[in-house]
Amino acid sequence: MLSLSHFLILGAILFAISIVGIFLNRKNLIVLLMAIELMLLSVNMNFVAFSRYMQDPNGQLFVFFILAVAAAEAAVGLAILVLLFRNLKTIHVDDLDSLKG
Amino acid sequence: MFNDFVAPSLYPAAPEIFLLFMACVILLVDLGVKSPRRTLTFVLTQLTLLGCAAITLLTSNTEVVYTFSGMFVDDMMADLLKLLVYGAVMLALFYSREYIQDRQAIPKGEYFVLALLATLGMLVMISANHFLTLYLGLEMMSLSLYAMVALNRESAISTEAAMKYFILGALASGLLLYGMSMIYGATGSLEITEVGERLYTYSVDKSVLVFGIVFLVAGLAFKLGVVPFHMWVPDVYHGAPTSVTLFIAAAPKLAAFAIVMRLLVSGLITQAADWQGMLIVLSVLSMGIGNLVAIAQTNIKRMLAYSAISHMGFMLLGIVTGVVGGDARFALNAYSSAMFYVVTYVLTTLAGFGLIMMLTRAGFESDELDDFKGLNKRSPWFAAMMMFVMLSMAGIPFFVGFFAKFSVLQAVVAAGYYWLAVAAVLFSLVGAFYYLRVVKLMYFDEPKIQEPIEGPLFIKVLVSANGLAVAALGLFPQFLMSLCAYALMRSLT
Amino acid sequence: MDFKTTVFFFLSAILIFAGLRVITARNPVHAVLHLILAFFTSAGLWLLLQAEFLAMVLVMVYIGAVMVLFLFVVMMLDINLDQLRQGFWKYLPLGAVIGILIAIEMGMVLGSRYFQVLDSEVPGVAANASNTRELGALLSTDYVYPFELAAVVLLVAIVAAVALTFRGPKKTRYTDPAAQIRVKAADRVRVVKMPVEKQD
Amino acid sequence: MSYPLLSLAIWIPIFAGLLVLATGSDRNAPMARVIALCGAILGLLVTFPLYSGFDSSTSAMQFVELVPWIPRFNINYHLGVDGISMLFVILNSFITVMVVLAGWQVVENKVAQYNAAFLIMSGLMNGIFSALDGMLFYVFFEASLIPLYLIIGVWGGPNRVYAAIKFFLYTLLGSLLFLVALLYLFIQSGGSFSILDWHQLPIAMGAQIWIFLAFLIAFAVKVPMFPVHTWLPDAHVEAPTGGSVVLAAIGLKLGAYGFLRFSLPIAPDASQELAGLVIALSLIAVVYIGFVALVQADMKKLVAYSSISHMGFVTLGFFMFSAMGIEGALVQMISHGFVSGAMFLCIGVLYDRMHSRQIADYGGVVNTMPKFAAFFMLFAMANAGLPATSGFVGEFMVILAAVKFNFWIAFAAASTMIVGAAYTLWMYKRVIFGDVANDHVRELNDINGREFLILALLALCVLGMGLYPQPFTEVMHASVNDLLRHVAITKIQ
Amino acid sequence: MEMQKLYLLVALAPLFGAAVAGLLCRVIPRWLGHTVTIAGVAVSFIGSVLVFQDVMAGNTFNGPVYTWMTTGDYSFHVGFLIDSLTATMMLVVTFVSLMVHIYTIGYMHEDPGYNRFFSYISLFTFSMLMLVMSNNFMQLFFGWEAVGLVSYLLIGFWYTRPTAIFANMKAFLVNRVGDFGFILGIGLVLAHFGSLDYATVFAKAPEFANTTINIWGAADWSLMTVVCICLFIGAMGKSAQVPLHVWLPDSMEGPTPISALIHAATMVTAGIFMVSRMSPLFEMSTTALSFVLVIGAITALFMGFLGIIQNDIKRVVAYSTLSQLGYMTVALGASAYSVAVFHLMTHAFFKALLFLGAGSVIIGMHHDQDMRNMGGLRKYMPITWITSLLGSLALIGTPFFAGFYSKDSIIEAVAASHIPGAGFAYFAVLAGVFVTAFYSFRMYFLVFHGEERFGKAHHDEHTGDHDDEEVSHDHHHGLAPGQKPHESPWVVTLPLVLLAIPSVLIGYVAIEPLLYGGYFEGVIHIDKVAHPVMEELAHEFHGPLAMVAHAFRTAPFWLALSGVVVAWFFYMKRPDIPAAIQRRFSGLNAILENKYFFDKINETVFAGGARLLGRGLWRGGDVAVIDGFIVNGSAKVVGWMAAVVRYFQTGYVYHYAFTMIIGLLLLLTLWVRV
Repeated sequence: MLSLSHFLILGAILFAISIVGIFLNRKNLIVLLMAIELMLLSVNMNFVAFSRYMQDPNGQLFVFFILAVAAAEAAVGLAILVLLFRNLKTIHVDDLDSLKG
Repeated sequence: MFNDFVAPSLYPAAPEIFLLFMACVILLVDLGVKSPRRTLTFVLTQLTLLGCAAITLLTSNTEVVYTFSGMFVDDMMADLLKLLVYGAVMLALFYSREYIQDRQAIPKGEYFVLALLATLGMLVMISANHFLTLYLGLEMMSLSLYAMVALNRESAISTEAAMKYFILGALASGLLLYGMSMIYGATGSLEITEVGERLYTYSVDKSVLVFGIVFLVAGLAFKLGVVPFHMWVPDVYHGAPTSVTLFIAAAPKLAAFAIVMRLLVSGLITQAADWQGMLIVLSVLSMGIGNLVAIAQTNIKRMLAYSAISHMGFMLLGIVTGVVGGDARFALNAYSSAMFYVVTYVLTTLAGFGLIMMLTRAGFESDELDDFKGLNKRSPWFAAMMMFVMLSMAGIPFFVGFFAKFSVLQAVVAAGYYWLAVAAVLFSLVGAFYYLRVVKLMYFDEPKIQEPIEGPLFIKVLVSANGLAVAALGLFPQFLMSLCAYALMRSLT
Repeated sequence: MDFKTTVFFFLSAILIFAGLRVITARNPVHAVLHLILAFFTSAGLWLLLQAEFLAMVLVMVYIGAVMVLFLFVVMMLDINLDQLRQGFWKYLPLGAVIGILIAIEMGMVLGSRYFQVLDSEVPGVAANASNTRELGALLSTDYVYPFELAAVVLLVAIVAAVALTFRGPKKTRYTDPAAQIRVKAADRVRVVKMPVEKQD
Repeated sequence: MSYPLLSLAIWIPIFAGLLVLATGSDRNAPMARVIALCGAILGLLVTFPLYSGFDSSTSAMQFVELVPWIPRFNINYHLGVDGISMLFVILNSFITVMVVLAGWQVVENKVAQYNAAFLIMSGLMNGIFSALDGMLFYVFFEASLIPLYLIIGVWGGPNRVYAAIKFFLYTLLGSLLFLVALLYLFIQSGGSFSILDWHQLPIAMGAQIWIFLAFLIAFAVKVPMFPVHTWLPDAHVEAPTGGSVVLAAIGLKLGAYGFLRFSLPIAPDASQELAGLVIALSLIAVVYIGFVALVQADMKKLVAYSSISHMGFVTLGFFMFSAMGIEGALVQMISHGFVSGAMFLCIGVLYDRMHSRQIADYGGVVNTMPKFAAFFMLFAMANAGLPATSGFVGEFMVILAAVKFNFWIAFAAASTMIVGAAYTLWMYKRVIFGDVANDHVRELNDINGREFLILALLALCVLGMGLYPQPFTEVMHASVNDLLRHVAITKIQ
Repeated sequence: MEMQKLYLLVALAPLFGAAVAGLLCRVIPRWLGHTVTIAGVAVSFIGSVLVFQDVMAGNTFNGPVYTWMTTGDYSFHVGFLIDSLTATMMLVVTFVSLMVHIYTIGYMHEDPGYNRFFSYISLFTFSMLMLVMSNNFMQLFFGWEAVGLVSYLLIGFWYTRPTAIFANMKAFLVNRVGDFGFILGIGLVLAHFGSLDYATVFAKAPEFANTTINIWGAADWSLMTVVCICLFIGAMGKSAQVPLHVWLPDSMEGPTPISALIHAATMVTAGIFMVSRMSPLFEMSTTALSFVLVIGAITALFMGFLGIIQNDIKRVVAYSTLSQLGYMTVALGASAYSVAVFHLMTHAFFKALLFLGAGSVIIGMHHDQDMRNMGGLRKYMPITWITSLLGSLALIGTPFFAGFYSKDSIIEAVAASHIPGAGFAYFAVLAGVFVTAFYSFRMYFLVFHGEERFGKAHHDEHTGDHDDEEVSHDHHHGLAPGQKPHESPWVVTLPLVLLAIPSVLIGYVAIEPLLYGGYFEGVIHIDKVAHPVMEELAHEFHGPLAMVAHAFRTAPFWLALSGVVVAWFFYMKRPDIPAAIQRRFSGLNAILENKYFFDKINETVFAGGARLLGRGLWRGGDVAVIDGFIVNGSAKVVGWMAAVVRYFQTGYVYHYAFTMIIGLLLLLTLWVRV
């Protein structure tokens, strides 16, 4: 029987995957951005599930906005990425280490 | 479905509306401005903020007003914080003017527009009474800031800083959203005040709630820049163009304070025992690590970043002492002290970065600590101003930073957290060391360069006024203190 | 296990697999494609939850716009694929442990719990009820403010993206007075020292 | 009361200092000096009515001024003096005049800032002695660190940075814990910062102990007591003459004064309980430091250690809880103000000529500077506690009180008669007596009129107080007796 | 004139002189300097005579001048107690001081510090008068320290001489050791009696006869014993009793007039005066008296021995002074306070005379003080010779001379005393008679008789008694070859003559009234039951003449005579014998030449030990532990931690994210309860 927890745990797993992704990926910034998308997906999963189970459309609307914002975010992120590539000629995560300490 | 809908009152949101309208106007006007100084854009921007301030003042009333189906709240706290945000942004832009002028890579028009949009984001955050508006405001501000950090397009470190800021910021947003989803799941509501009421009225699954709170706190902690969610702060402060650092260091703290208040106090006050505990850990860690690592810095922007971390940690002390053993008697005192702390911190940090920017020249960043060597010889007046700032940050009387620390500490002591107070003062002792080192560099060392400080008189006056305000508020803190207390009292009932 | 549950597990499995591939793929293009797959399956799951509108939006907005943008950027930037996996295996154990820890911790909270609302089946929805209509109504009434804000956020994204990446018309030549003032003699004139030639 | 004398005593020097800062530069240094001197003298003159108008029959606070300062926290601008504090206000104002005079020709670098720092510090210190509000006290207490930090750091010796920062952090450490204790009292007393209210506040034993310890750390650092004394020799050695004078003459008194104003009356039971600890530390200071002073090769360090030893007498006197002990300690404080100030001035006179403070660099100074040698002899003898000089009176009283208290404590304390004489005279012998040691000494000029005036004034004070201390002690009686009565009554309820 | 004003005048007149001469020492001419100071002291002397007459007429005074300070329940006054003891001391002090003032005109006339010197000795006179006129312990202590200060200044008068400035510091510090005990004694008095006024304390003293206090361990000590011993430690310092005597021989580095005034006649007797003044207290503790007696006896005998081997003329007199102070102390210990005061007085005259005589010789010898360079001076300096002879005779106790009466009385008193230690003391004082006579006449013969050794090459002054100090040659130039000494000017000889008169006569005149005539009635208290010494003495006393007659039948006379004879034999008849003895008993000689190693012990154990301790505490305690370990150590730890934490800020974004995740996990683990 399909319960709310199924969806929530699925969200949690996605969340965990995205976190592992952010940690594991040391080479490609784009993958980092994608991991973040994955994380948002897990959040969305939660909201939709809650919304449905509570019969409350607000959650779904929230998801709608998250999607909108995520798109904006992706745009800005990719813009920065492009700029970075222009300046550094690389998008390796490891190369972003001139600021430290 | 539509029957019960009444058109929302736009009146409380007038400043935001005006700001958005003007932002769009400026965006368009800027297209026509050919002058590289973009004086028109600049003036319009400042006028916009001034107009917002006027509107906020005019529309301010002592009642708490909700609009947009309860998504927007306008109370005294919001009004006060908004006014301060306008002030902080105006000052930051004034200080930035020459700096960005000297840096060709920065697109001037977009700079001002993004600043305005970030300001709008802050206003939305301040007035948010709904998870969604809060999130949208946050993103509006954050996205603008990410862009602003990278705005010096030719600077590799700026871009690097922006990238890091973006990735970590997005991660933090994710955490915050995850937390919101859990709270939503636990309470069934997304409206903050309603969440509070539901928690008050119904019994709610504790562990899911706390689970959500953890994520919420993590997200907020990132925005405040407290340990261990602080890692972006030094890099961003350091990498961003100084004018943007100034911008990030000042007004967003006010907005961050506002969302902490909205989320944790307005929404989750019943769970205070949980989030207070978390914040205590974060606060102590922040004060410790912030102050410690600041000692080892050679770049003043970086140093101030760590200093900011420790200050935010200290500010949290005010927030964690609001509810003691379920007794919210001290809440007003505690929160208003935290608010006072943030406000004074913003004021001080503005003066500090303003001074740093006065020292920069075209093609020369004056952000190493060694650049401050012998400042007293070059300009006793500005050395004194910088000293005011440093001593204020160190919490030495008669500067406003002392009273900020004082008011927070008294809240901590009132709440009975004596060990916390002792830890706080010990960490500020460590902190005093690096602030003093700046004073030492300015006063005790010989200058590397002899040039006097140059800059438009107006800016000099402004920086001086800012520095003197740090001292004057230290002599007469009563007004601001009671203003914060009053605003919170009218808002938190 | 009823049909819905079977579908759920099927889609979940794909989703998780796709998610893992996103973060482990050697080639970023593959990662993007797996992400698209993940979104697709998610959309399927949402349909299972009778959130048709969002499922549509996800496919159209996300896959149609955002993912394409990603793909575009990935392809635009010239990435050296060989180095992408360096250090991956080294950090995998730690990453995996952290990930599993988080998953377990979250799962323990979320799995063992029955929320006040729920349990059992997805609540039934009246046949004539339209998810889209419901959301649309809200969006244009209660959510008018966030709606505007979302628009502003997108505006921000546009301004930001343009400000960051637009390099201006290539051919414009205008003199920067500031640059002219700042210029020093040393930049313009190079004094070359020449050895005096011997004159016989 | 017609004039706010205490306010005048505080603010005249401060405003004079600001005036000096505003008008002075190194180009017109004489003007800065004259303004500074006028300010200092005016500041001194307004303190005279404090003595002449003092009613020595009462222990109540006199010349009281009470204006709300920060009503939000019930902090008042509450001034007043009693028999304990009144003399210190005068002493401080007097020393300021001396210091301004002492730096007259010597300081040529940043004259205005130098004089301003001293004047401002003078005002702040007057504030410390006359504050009746805990927070006001604290604010003055901490703020007075800043000028001295700058004085040491800017005009100090080669290792000045280390010394200045050590000084600042050491004292800040103490005062921060003090702040926590003040806040505790504020909360416990139901929101009052009035020191006089706190005197009446019942506190449980455990809390008293903690409060006492917090006070102890703050004041022990300032006094300084063993083992937190090591900042003092460094600070003294590196400070310019004026800085050493003020530090020794007034700075050290702040801590001791704090014991009387805070520790004893607020935590009387804890004071009784922990008196043994304080006495033990005091005796260590007297004996241990005496021996350490014996082997110093640097004159200033020697006098600095001797100051620690003498201040050991002060704390010893306080914690025997007898009128003679406390009054003796107070007399010792005032006397030490004159004597140590004079000693540092004497060393300064030599340093100005030879630019060395090493004893080994001198010898036979009397041959070339007989007048100076005579003054130095007088002050050295006073430092060694010779009767008919002020140095004797306090020592005598404390030893007598100690004999009554416990013979062996007196025995240990009285050993300073030997050791104190030994280090002082040995230094005197090596510096002043003997044949002219080297060509530098041969070329020395005797003191000029200005130096003569300073030393003569101090000599008059030293002798006058030694021959007729009654005017000094008679004003203390009522207050000291009241204090003792207070200490005798338990506050545990 | 009102007597109280006179008292003030007596005290302040020298102070005025001192102030004028001292503050204006570079301004005023020499004649004005000595005139004003001598006038001051003369006024003081005349006043003292008047006061003495007044006291003789039965008028005593005890009252405050002003309240010095009040504190708690106590008040301290500056005040005068004028009684017979005070009056006697005033007379002695002002008379000897006047003589020394006059003498100084001659002695110091070449010295650049002329006015300064006069200022000092006048200041000394003032201080001494304050000491003796005091009616309370505090003022006593004032005077006590003030004379110490002037002594310090005067010993170091020639401040360029390393020996002088070493000696004066030593003098001050050793005196401080005494004062240390003294002030504890005063403290005990105040603590138990509640006042420092003599009258009050003495009146209350009997109440505390059986009071005990716990000082150390389980044993309770009699309060009076502790008080008296503490006070006496003060006296030991000032009156140079073993082991605090070490400063006095070195103090001879000062100009001779002050050796006469301060280090012979007046200041060093302050201890004797003080104990006499405190007789009501000392009488209550036989233990303390025994202590006094034994210390005095040791000093009397062993310091005399040292006089034998000295070659410096002043040092001989100095050791003689030590020995005589021992006699006085013995008298105190035997409860014969009046005898002690009596000897104090006679000693003041003849010892001042001897010193001034020695000074006159030194002038004649052009500041050569080594007796081995003298001899046969009788011809050249007749007045000095005859007065010195009279002084020596008085010193050794020749019948009829002043010293005889006082010294014999002491010996008798000791003989009559039965307190513990009296037997040893009796032996010591008897033996001391011989020793005194021996070294006195050794000096006398070496200086005034025999071969004329001056004008020759100097002895090597770096051998023998100058082991611990470097002799500066500035003031020791001596006579040039062929040059003859000549008699000193009248300002030098007049005081000699004037001092010789009382040295001869005062004993005969004063013994009866002073010791047996109730002169000190009500001033010196004696517990007649416990210490009946004076009773017995009075019983045996039948007038000064009878005493002389009796003397020829007693040991002291014959011992003195044999001392003189032996001295004559050794130094006139067979000058080779002393050298032979020196060789024969080289070990003993070494002990004597090293002055029983007191200086060595002080130098190494106390001075060296203190420096070692100081250095150890400083380097080990302050620098290493507190500063190095705790202060800088914690700074280092903070710095190290900063570096470590900073190291975690790697710059890698995945580390940053990782940190955030760890933080999240931490919060989850800590707060989420399933």
